[in-house]
Amino acid sequence: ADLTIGFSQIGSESGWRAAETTVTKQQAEERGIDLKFADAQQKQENQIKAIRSFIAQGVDGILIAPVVATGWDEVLEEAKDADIPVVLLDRTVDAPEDLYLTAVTSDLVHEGNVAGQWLVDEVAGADCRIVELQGTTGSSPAIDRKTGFEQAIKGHDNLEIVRSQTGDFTRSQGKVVMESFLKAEGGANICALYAHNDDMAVGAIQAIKEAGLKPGTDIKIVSIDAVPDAHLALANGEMNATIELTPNMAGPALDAMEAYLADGTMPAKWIQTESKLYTAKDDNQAVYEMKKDLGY
Amino acid sequence: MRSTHLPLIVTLVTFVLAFALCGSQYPAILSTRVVANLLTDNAFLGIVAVGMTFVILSGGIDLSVGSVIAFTGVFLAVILRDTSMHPLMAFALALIITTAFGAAMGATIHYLEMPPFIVTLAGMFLARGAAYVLSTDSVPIEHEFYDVLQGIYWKAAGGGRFRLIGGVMVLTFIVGAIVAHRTRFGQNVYALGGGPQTAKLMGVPLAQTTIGIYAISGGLAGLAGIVFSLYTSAGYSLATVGVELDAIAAVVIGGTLLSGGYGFVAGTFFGIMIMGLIQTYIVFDGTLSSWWTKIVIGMLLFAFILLQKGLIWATTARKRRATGSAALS
Amino acid sequence: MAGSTQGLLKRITPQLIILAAALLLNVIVFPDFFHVDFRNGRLFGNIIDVLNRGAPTALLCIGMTLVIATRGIDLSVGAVMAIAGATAASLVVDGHGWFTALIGALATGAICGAWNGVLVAVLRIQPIVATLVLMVAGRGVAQLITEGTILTFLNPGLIRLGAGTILGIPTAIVIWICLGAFVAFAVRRTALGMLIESIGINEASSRLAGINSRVLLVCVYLVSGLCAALAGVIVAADIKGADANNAGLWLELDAILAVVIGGNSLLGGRFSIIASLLGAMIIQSVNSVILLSGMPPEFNLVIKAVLILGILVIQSPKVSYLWYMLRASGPQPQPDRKSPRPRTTPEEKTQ
Amino acid sequence: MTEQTAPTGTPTGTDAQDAPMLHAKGISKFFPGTIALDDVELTLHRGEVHALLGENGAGKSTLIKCLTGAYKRDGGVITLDGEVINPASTAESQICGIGTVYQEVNLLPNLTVAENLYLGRQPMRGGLVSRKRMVAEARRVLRDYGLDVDPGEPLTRYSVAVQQVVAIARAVEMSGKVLILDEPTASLDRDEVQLLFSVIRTLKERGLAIVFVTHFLDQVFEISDRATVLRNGRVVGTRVLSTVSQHDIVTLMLGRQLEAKVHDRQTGAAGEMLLEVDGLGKRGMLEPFSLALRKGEVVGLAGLLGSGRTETANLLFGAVPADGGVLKMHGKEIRVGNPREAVRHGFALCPEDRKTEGIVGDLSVRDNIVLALQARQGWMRPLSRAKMNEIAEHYVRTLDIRLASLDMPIRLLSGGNQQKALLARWLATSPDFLILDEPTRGIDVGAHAEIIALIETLRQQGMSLLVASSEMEELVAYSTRVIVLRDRRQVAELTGAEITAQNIVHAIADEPARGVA
Ligand SMILES: Nc1ncnc2c1ncn2[C@@H]1O[C@H](COP(=O)(O)OP(=O)(O)OP(=O)(O)O)[C@@H](O)[C@H]1O
Ligand SMILES: Nc1ncnc2c1ncn2[C@@H]1O[C@H](COP(=O)(O)OP(=O)(O)OP(=O)(O)O)[C@@H](O)[C@H]1O
Ligand SMILES: [Mg+2]
Ligand SMILES: [Mg+2]
Repeated sequence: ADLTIGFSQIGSESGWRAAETTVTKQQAEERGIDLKFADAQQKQENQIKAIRSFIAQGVDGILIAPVVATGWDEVLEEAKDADIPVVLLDRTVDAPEDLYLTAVTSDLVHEGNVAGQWLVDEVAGADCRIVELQGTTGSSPAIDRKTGFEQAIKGHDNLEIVRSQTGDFTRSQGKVVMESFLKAEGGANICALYAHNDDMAVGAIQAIKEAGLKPGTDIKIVSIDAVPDAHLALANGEMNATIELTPNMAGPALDAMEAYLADGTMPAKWIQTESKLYTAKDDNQAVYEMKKDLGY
Repeated sequence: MRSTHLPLIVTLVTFVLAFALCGSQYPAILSTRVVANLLTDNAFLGIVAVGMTFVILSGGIDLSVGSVIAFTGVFLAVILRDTSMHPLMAFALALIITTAFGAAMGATIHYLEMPPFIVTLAGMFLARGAAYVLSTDSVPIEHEFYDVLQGIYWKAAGGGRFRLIGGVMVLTFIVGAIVAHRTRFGQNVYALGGGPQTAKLMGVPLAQTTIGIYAISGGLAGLAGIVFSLYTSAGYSLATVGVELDAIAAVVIGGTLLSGGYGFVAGTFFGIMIMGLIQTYIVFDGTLSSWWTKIVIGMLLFAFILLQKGLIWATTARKRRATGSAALS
Repeated sequence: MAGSTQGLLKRITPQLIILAAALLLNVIVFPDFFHVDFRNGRLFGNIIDVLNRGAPTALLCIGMTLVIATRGIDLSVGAVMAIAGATAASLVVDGHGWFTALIGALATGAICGAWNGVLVAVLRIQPIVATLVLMVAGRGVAQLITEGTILTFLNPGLIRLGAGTILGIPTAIVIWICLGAFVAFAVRRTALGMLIESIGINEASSRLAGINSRVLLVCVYLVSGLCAALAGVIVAADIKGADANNAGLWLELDAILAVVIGGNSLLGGRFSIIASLLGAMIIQSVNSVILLSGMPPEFNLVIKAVLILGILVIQSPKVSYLWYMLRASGPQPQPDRKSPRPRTTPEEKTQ
Repeated sequence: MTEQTAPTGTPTGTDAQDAPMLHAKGISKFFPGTIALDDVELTLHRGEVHALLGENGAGKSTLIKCLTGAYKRDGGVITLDGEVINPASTAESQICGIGTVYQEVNLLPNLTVAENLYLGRQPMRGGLVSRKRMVAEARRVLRDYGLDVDPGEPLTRYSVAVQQVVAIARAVEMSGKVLILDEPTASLDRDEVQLLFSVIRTLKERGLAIVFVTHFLDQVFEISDRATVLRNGRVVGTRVLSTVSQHDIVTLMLGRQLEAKVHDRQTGAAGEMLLEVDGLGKRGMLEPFSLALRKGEVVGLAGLLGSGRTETANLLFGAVPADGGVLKMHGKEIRVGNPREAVRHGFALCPEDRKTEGIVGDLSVRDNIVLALQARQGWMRPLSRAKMNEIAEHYVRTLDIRLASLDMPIRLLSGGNQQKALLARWLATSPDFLILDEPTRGIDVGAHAEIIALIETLRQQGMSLLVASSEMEELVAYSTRVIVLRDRRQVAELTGAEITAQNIVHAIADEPARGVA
C-alpha cells in the first residue's frame, strides 16, 4: 500500500528552506508517497502540534526539520509509543537516540570551519580584518557557523573579526548592516566578509558596490548555503566562496524510512550530507542553471 | 439568557459547529487524542490568554507576553543548569519576577499616562532582550522533578493523554472566570474598560486596578513560561515569537471587544479551542503549501469573525424587533 | 493658515529635541557621524543612511498616522509591503516595464487598503482584528506570488526607485520627503484633517453632523495601503529582489512606534504627520546607534527597549508637565484631571 | 456684595448640631486662561438642602469637583463634620460619606444597571460577589424611584433619564453625610422630579447635607433652604430662600435685571408648506406618524419620558433608519436615509445626549461650531481660517458662549456652554428645518430666555422648527402647535389658544374632555 508520511517543516523563511520543501515534495512524489505537509511558521509549538496531529491521524512515518534542538523528548516518545518512525532533517535534537530512526543533516560547525579554512588559505598569512554578518540571534545555524569559523581562524593572528552584527539571515538586513560596517570601519580597512548565509552576502555585495568598492576584489566574500544567486555572484566575480548546504535531505531520509518500514532495516544514526566548497574555479554558471528551478 | 451573554454563546456554538464539521470530514478528529492534544498543546497559550482577557477587558493590551514566556523559559533553564535550586523554588522566583515586571508596566501606564500598546511593546523588546542576554543558545532542562511533572497524565480510552499542563490551563480559566465575574477587582476591571474617567469618578481605584491587571498578565505569562518549559524541557530565547498576537486573536474570537468592557473569560477558552482546531484541521489536510497555510489561517480567522458578527446581528435584530430597545446604532 | 507655522513648530519641538539627542548619541559612539562626501555618484555618509534606511518606516507612518487619527490601527502594512514588492518584482520578471510594475504594486496596495477599510467601516470589525486578517494572510499571498523564493530582478528602472539616486540623493529619501510633505499639506489645506480628527474623537457625533465617516474611513485605510505599497516597492528595489517572507516583517510595530513618538495619541484625534516622520527618523537614529556601537547583537533589543522607553518617558504628558512646573513659578494651573483622554499635549496646558 | 450670614438656615438644625456639616473655605481653581474658582466659601448645615446657583460657566461643577477630589484644587480648606479632609480622589470622598451625581451622566455603559449601582460595594457572600442579591437589591432600590427596570440588563438599554435616576440612586446610597447633585433634574420629568424630591426630603430628615444644582428656579424654591450664588468663579452671596424672591436670585446670578420678554405669538397663518411626513415609523420604536410642517412654524413635541420624542427626532433626521414612510419637501419626495442626506436637504438636529452624540470633545470650539457646515460643503472646499473665526465669533457673541479661547477643546467648556456651541453648529448651516431635542438642557435662566427669543426670531425668519422638550412653560412660550406623544404614539395635537401648560398635561395624562374643549 502507499505510504503516508507527515512532514513538519519549520516554515518558509528563506529561499533555501523553500527549496528544501520543494525537493522533499518531489522526492515523495517520485516514490509514490502521500506526503502530509505542515508548515510551522517558525514556531516549535506548532511543530509539536503538527506531530501530535500526525500521530492522531495514524501516519506511517514522520519527517521533522526541527526548529531548535531541545524540547522533543515528550512528543517523540508519543510517536514511539504509536510505533511511528521519525527521521530528523537538517538538524539533530537533544533527545535519546532511540526516539528517532535517524538524522539526515549537515554539520553546521563544519560548514563554518570550511569557510574559515578557505579564508585562512586565501589570505595566505597576510593581515586581514574580517567583518561578520551573523544569522538570527539565538538560532543554531548562527551559533554553530560562528563557532566553526572562529575555530578555523584560531591561532592565525593575521585574521581578526573586527565587527560582528546580526543581519537576521535576510538580504535587506545584510545590506543595511554592511553599510554601517563600511562606514564604521572604512571600506578600505575591511579585507573580508563572512556571512552566515548567502542572502545576507548578496545584500552586502550591493552595499559594497554602492560604496564604490569592488566586491570580491576589494573585499573578499565567503558565505554558506550555495543558493543560485550566490553561484551567479561567484560567476560574476563578486563573491569568492560559498559552502553548499544541500536542500535534498529528504532523499536519504525517505530511503531510510522506506527500508525500515519494508523490513525493519535500521539505518545509521547520522547520515551526514556533504558540505561542498564552491569557489570561482567551479563552473558556477552551469550550477546556477541547474539550481534555479529548484524553488530557491 | 441575558443579552450580555450573547457573544459567549455565539462562540460556543461556533466551536461546536466547527468541531462537528471537521469531524465529519476527518473522523479521527473526534478522538480523545485530538481533544487531549488541543488541551496540552494550547496550555501555555490558554494561560496567557486568560491574562490577556483581563488586560483587554480593561481596554488595554499587552504585547510583552510572548517575550515574557521565552524569558521565563530561559531563566528557568539557566537557573536549573547553573545552580542546584529546586525547580519549585525557581518557579516561585520566575513568577515573582514576571509579576513584578507586569506590575512595573502597569505602573508606567498609569502614573506616566502612557498608552499600553507602547509600554508593553517596549516590555516585549526588554523581556526578549533579557532572554538573549541570559543565553542565546537553547538550554535543555534535565531535572528529575521535570520528569515527574511530565509523567503525570491520564491516558484516556483511544490513546489521548490528558497531561498536567492541560489541567493547569483549565484551572487557570476557572480561577480567571471567578475573579473576573465574582470579585470586586474583576468588576473594577470591567469598569475600567467602560471608561477610565467615568470609572474614576465612580470611585474605582485606578492605580491599584491597572497595576493589578498588568501584574496578573505578567504573572500568568510567567506561569505560561513554566508550562512551556515543561512542554519542551528547555529554555530558548527565540521561543514563542508572536504569541501575543495569537493570544489577542483568541481573546477576540472568544467574543471580547478589544475596546474593552465587554467579554468573558470563558469565551477566551473557546477562542483558544477554535484556533487550535483550525491548526489541527490544516495538519490533517496536509496538502497546503507554506503560503496557502497562511492564507487559509487568515481566511478562517476572517470567517469566524464574520460568523460571529452575523450571529450577533441576527439575534439582536430579532431581539430589537421583539422588545423594541431604542439604542441608536 | 495664519500662524500655523509657529503652531507647527511648537507642536514638533519635543520631537526635534529628541531627534537631536538621538543624533548626538550617534556622534558619541561614532564621531564622524555627520561626515558626508560624494562617492560613486551619490551622497555617502551615516546621516544619509539614517534618512535612507528610515524611508520604509517613514512611508508607513504617513498612512499609519491617518489611520490612528481615526482611532484605528493598521497591522497589515508589513504584509502589504511584501505583497506590493512581490507584485512589482513578478511584473518586471514577466517583462513589463518599471512603470507598469509600480502602478501594479500601488494598485495591489490600494486593494489591500480598501479591503481593510471595508472591514472596518462597513462590516464594523475592530481595526486591530480586521487588519490582523491581512497581516496573517498577506504574507501568504506575497509568497504565493513569488512561489516562496526571493524573486530577483534586474530591471534598472525599478531598481532606481530603491537603490538609485536623484541628483545624488538616494531616491528613497526624495520619495518619502515629497510624499510626506504632500500628504501633510493636503490634509491641512483641505478640510480632510479636521474631518478625520472628528471621526477619530467621536464618530457618533460626527455622523450626526453629516460627515460621511464610512467613506472617509475607507479612504484612510486606502492611503495606508498605498503608502505601504510604495514602501514595499522601495524595499524590494533596494535589494533587487522581492523577499516575500522578510520584507516589512514587524515593520508595522516600528511605524506605530513612530506615530506615538511623534506625539500622536493612539486613541485617535489630533495628529501631525510631520511629527510622525520625525518619530520615524528618531527610531532610525536609535537603530543607527546600535549598529555603530559595535555591541554584540544579543544586546540590540535591550538597548533599543531602554532608549525607546527613555524617549517615551521624556514625552509622557506627566513628565512634561513636571518640567513645566519646574521652570515656571507662582500659582500654576493643575493638570486637567478630568480629561477623558490620557494624553494632553503640552501646549494645551501652557497656553 | 458681602456675604449674608444665615445663622438659622437649617430648619431641622438643633443647637447641638450647630457646627456645619461641611465647610469649604478659600477654594480656588485655575485653568489655563480661566480662573474657575476664586476664594469660594460654602457652608452646609445638617439637614439642609443648599442650592448652588449661577450662570453657565460660573463654576458650579468645578466647585463640586474640587469638593469631591475629582479635581485637585489650587487652594482652600475643606472641613467635614469638624475634621479637615483632603480627598485626592472621588473614591476617598465616597469613603468620607460624600455621594455625588456629576453633571453629565457618569455611569458605565458596559455594565448592567445593578453593577453600576453597586460598583465598589457589591454585596458579598463567601468572599465572592453575590450577583443574585445585587440584582434583587437593585430592583428594590430602584422601585423607590419609580423605576421598573430589569437591573440585570445593560445600562445602555435605558434612556438618559433612567440612567440619571440610577446615578442619583447610586449617589444617595453612597452618601452618609453629604449628597451633591449637579443638575440631576435636567433630563427628568415632573413626576420623576417629584419622586426625587421626596427622596431628598427623607434624606434631609436623616440629617444629610444636600447640595442641589439646577437652572430651574421653581425647583430651587420648592426644595431648597438656602442658596449660594456664584458668578465668574466668585461667591456673590448666600441667601435664605424663604426671605428672597426668584427675581432677587436671578438678579444676583446675572448681576443685572432680567427683562421679562413678552412674546406675542402669531398663531395664525404660517408660510407655505415645507415638509410633509407620511407614515414614518419604525417597528418597536415608534408607531408610524404623519406630520405637515409649514415655513415659520414651531411644532412642540410633548410627552413623558420614553414617550418617543427623541425617537421622532432621530427618525426624521435619518439618524435611525425608518421602516417605511414618505417624506416630501416642497411637495417633492425626498429620501433621508442618514444624517448626511438630511443635512443636504437643509435639516438640522441638535441631539439630546450632547456628550456622546453632540460634541467632538477634543476638537476646538471653533472646529465644533463649523463642523456641520464644513461637512456639508465637503472636504474639497475648506472654510478659510478667517471665515471659521468669523462664524465662530459671531455665535459666541450671539449665544453668549463663555470661553477662554476659540482654540480650547470643547470638552473643557461648562455643560451649558457646550449646549450653546452645539446650537451654534446647526445654526451655522442655516437650515430650513431645525430639530431641537431638549435644547435648553442645562442652560441658565438668562440664556434660557434668550434661546426662547432666538427660536421666535428664527421662526419669523421663516425657519421651521420641531422642538422636543420636557418643559411645558417653554413649549407654551414658543410653539405654534404642540404634538403630544404617549407610548410612542401621537395622541393629540394642540393649536393656537389651546396651547397651555394645563392642556398639555391633560393630554399627556389622557384626560381629553376637559382641556382641549
Ligand atoms: N478642564 C478645564 N480646563 C479649562 N477650563 C475649564 C475646565 N473645566 C472647566 N473650565 C472652565 O471653567 C469655567 C467653569 O466651568 P463649570 O463647569 O464649573 O461651570 P458651571 O457653573 O457648572 O456651568 P453650567 O451651568 O454650564 O454647567 C468655565 O468657563 C469652563 O470653561
Ligand atoms: N421610567 C422608565 N422605566 C422604564 N423604561 C423607561 C422609562 N423611561 C424611559 N424608558 C425607556 O427608555 C427608552 C428611551 O426613551 P426616551 O426617554 O429616549 O424617550 P423620549 O420620549 O425621547 O423621552 P425624553 O426625550 O424625555 O428622554 C424607551 O425605550 C423607554 O422604554
Ligand atoms: Mg456645570
Ligand atoms: Mg428624549
